[in-house]
Amino acid sequence: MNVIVNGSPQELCATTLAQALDELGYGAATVASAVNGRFVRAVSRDITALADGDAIEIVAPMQGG
Amino acid sequence: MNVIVNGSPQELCATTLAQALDELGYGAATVASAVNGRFVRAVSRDITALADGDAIEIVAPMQGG
Amino acid sequence: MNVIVNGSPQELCATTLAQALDELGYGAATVASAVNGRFVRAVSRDITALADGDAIEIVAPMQGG
Amino acid sequence: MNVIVNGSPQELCATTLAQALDELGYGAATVASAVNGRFVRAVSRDITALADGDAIEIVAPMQGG
Amino acid sequence: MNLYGIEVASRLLLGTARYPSPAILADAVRASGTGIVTVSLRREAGPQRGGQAFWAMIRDLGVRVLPNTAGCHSVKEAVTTAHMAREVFDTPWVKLEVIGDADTLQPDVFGLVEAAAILCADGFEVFPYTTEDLSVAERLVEAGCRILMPWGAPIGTGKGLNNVLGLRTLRAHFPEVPLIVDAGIGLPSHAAAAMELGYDGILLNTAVARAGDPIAMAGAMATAIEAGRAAFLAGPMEPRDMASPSTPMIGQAVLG
Amino acid sequence: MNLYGIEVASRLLLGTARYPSPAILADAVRASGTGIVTVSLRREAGPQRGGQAFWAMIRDLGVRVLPNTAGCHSVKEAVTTAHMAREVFDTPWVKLEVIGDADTLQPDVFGLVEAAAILCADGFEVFPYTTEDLSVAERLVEAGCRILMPWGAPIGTGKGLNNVLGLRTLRAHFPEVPLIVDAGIGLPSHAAAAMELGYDGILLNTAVARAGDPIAMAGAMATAIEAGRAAFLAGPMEPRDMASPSTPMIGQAVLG
Amino acid sequence: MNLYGIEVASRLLLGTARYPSPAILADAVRASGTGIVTVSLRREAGPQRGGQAFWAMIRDLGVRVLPNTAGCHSVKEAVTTAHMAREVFDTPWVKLEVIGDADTLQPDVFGLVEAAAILCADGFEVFPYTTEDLSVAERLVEAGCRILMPWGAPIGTGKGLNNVLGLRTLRAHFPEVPLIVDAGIGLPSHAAAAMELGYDGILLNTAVARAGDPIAMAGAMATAIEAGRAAFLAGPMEPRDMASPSTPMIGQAVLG
Amino acid sequence: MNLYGIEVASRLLLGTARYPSPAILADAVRASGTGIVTVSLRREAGPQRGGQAFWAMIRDLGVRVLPNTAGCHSVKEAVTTAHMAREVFDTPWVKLEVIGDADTLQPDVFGLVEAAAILCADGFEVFPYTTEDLSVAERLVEAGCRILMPWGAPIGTGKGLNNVLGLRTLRAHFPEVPLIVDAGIGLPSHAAAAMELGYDGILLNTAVARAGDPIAMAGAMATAIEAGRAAFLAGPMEPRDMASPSTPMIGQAVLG
Repeated sequence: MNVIVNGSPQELCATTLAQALDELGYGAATVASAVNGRFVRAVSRDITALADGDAIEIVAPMQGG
Repeated sequence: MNVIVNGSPQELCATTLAQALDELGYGAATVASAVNGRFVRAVSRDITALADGDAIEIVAPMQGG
Repeated sequence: MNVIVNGSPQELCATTLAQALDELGYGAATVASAVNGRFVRAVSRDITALADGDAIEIVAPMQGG
Repeated sequence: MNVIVNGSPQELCATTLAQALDELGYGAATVASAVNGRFVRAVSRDITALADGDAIEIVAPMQGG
Repeated sequence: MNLYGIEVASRLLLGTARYPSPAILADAVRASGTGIVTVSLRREAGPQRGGQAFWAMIRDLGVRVLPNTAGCHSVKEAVTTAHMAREVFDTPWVKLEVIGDADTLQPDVFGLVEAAAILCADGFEVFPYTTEDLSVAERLVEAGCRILMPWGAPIGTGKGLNNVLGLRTLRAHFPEVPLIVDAGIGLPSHAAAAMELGYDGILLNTAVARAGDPIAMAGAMATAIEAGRAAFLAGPMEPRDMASPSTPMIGQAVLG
Repeated sequence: MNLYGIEVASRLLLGTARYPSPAILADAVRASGTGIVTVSLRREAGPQRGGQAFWAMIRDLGVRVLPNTAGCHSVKEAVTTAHMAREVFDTPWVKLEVIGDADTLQPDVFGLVEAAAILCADGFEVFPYTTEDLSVAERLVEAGCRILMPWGAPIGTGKGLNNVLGLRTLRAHFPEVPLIVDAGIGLPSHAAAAMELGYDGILLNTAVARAGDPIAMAGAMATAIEAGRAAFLAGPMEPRDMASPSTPMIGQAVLG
Repeated sequence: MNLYGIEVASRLLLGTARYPSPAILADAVRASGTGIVTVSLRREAGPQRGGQAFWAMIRDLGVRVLPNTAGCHSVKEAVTTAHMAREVFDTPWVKLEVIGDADTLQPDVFGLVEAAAILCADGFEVFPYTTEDLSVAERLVEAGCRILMPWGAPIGTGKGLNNVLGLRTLRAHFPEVPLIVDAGIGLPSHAAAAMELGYDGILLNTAVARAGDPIAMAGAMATAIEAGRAAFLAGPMEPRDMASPSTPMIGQAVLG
Repeated sequence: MNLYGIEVASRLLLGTARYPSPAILADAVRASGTGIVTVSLRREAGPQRGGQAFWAMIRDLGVRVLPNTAGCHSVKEAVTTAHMAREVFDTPWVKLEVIGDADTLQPDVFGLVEAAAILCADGFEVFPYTTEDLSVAERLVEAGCRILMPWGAPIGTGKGLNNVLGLRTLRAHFPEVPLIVDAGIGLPSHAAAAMELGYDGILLNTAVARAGDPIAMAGAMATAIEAGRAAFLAGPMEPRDMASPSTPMIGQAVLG
């Protein structure tokens, strides 16, 4: 499946958001994620199916003012 | 009929706003008027019936900053 | 002898500044003194003769900014 | 005679300040002059003898704030 | 400057309240050279019918009037007052005030934007009394306002330009919208300073009306506004931290 | 205002340095309406004799000249320069500058008072370029100065009035002495503000000469000075902390 | 001070961005004595997983985190970011920024109020980054905000308190709501001045992170905030226009 | 800092006048952590011998005293007072005040320099109360002063730093001379601001003595002075006109 991860096109085997995060190596990381601009709670990642062309955002803690 | 004119109770014979303005001596004056907080155009004063207890506001040009 | 002490006329028996200070009760006090606008060191009080009409200033530590 | 005119060494035939100004072309100009840091009034230029090494300043109106 | 299609010669807009007498008001208006005065609507009262006499005097002055909605704290009051003013003064212009706080007389920026949208949609030409806030200004322009009138300082304080940085930013952000400082001006130097920032005009009242000599002060304000405008167009020098001699240093005689 | 017995119509004194061209200087002087320009003395140099042409131009303008002692750091230099200026410009007037620090061009107040005393005793009419310091001002007046010219800000900075409290105090302390702010003015609003404090006049140079359009700025400065003076005479309102409605609150309709 | 039921010892909230290194950030946080640091969410990138390391470091510091919505220009972005932050940082706190203008980074006050209402209704404890505008502040409080964070000056400028009158008015209007100056502080004297106005706390970042020695500056800011708070509680003298001798005049010797 | 060879831990010098009671004065001195207090000489009066009790109390505090010549308007008075103070307080230190104007209590800079020269020649270690004037400061240093104490604002006004530009210039001009702001400080933020300019210390009195709680204010001032000093050493950020995000913009998620 071709998706956009943090703005870059990427080809993934995953069919759910949870699988995608695993496949991208965020399995254990402290991140939040959104699909097509909608926040997806961590508990819902398993049941969030991905479709071709979906835009996934994965964010992590960062410096802020 | 008992109405409130500019905040003061008053007894009038008038049954329309136009008559009321005449009766109060504003026939020829440059004023605007409202009944119960709603602006009534000059052209509609004739057809604006008054009811007991109506609040009439009559305003005129005044100093302003 | 009639002298002016801190602006007030006073009659003293003293003939030297040292005696005057004693007579006024400043014997042991921490004060500095001037006669007719001139500072007199403590060591010179004994040899400072007073004349009728002399103006003596006696100052002590006080609050200051 | 060798003099300094406005900071530059110069050789002049003049023996008075008046002659010097003439020789330098300031005969009719609106200028004031000083010799060795001392102002010389215009009326005294004739009687102001120059000596070798004298420093002459010649100033004219200029922009100012 | 051009205000809703009307070319206006004077950049001063003058309030008509708080003068010692109607005669002094009239003379102050004339001395100011203004083409626009602000007026309000209040209950006509008493047998003297003061409003009629006031209105007759204003008409004699031959100036445009800009009716305000002073004292309105709600959108409904402001909109109704604007309608009454349009009828009485026969003008689409309205100086829109929706007051948010009785102590500072600062605009309620939410009510202001809402009322501006209603009135613009209804054909009014709105002069909004606002703050220097950019995000409010943008909404007012979106609502249809073609003029913005930020405060200099709270009404009647005479404190001048309380937030120069904010006013400068507003000017930079809206290079094409006529900007008029409304309220807070106390001295001609304040008015000139606003014009030097590139503002298009000044609306003031108390500083003239409450001066010892309102007529002379009206003239002084007009003059200062012209000076500030001319300076803006002339391109002022940049201020610098270090001193710099005006008289040239070169050619200085050695007299030491 | 009256300066050493001469009644002067314009309250602006204009410097003649740093203009883009002599023609622009001449036009700026005319546009300013000034009656007094400052000039200096420098070494006459080159075959072009620039000083003679400058002087001819100034004379054609029909204004009084106020020669300065700019650049002098010692009493001797300043006094000698004053004497040369008196001869060249045929005037007892001298703008006395004794500079104490090359970075700020601030007066050396000790040298200033000393030179002022010498020159006043010698019949000069001294315009001392000074600070807002009261104790210096008193010595200058004792020395014979009948005018004081405190700086607004360091020369050429265009920062305006750097110490308003000090300038106000000086004015209060010398109600009868003509006080002219000399140096630091960058904008018409600065000049107006000084006049609003009750100052009698303004001497400026760089703000006009270095403006994008010096001629227009000269006019703007003159206008602002008039506005500030008129405001001072008219009696400005007192600034207040709390807002105060200009439009009357009484008689407001209830439309809520 | 009490922030949403949490008693906080230090009145300084510190940002975590723009430090020379993570080690210096950590030392600055310790030196500041703060109990609350602001953080953001950004795309996790690269094999280094910088966000994870940053987060581990912050957790080690033992301070609360206040996640921000920096960079969000729309209500939707801000609300979504707040939700993500709540999950990641496991806190209902959010510093709500809805930016209205890229040049000044001033809040879009309309978007801010709208987002605040949505988030408060959803259980968030909102720290709104706002202006000194009273009418906006009132809407924020109505929306459920129990803290207000007006700017001192635009973010990152270090200009201090740009509108003291406005900040003072806000304090007077909301005597009970914790008010924290957020943005614009450049120096300890700025922070102290805000506290002297009666503000409850200060949120700053750039002034510490971009100081020559961020760790020392963090301490200086903390100290100044304590000093300002203590002064507010101690009741400062009233400033006066006239001088007044501190040393008593009575009893002065006559030595002249 | 080092004052005439004495290393001083606290950068605060505290006046002893105008406190509600001697006990509060004593506690304020302790709370301030100061090592130096100013005192004066006045006529000893009454049977109570107030001066002796005051002096006993000061000695118990274990601090150095800096006697002043407050109230002296002539060189002779000041010099005589200094001599009396040297005898009574057994110290070569003297805070030299020669007052030029009763309204502003500004120094008479001429009398000041003259008295300083006399006293320095006679072995005194002079702390001159002066203005920010460079040319005066140079004469004081030439006269033998190894410390300069410019005013912040007129004594007792609490207005803070009235002429920041002048104070900054003085600091730049005398990088090696200890500079202490003396007079005018009203708030901790004022004291911090002076220290941020690189000043070495602060002398104040009224702001503490006339605070609602002088003891707490003494502590607040001491703290603020430390904060300002630390900030100066840490190297503050440069203020900027444009806003600049603290939170990084790179990596922002697209959620719009």
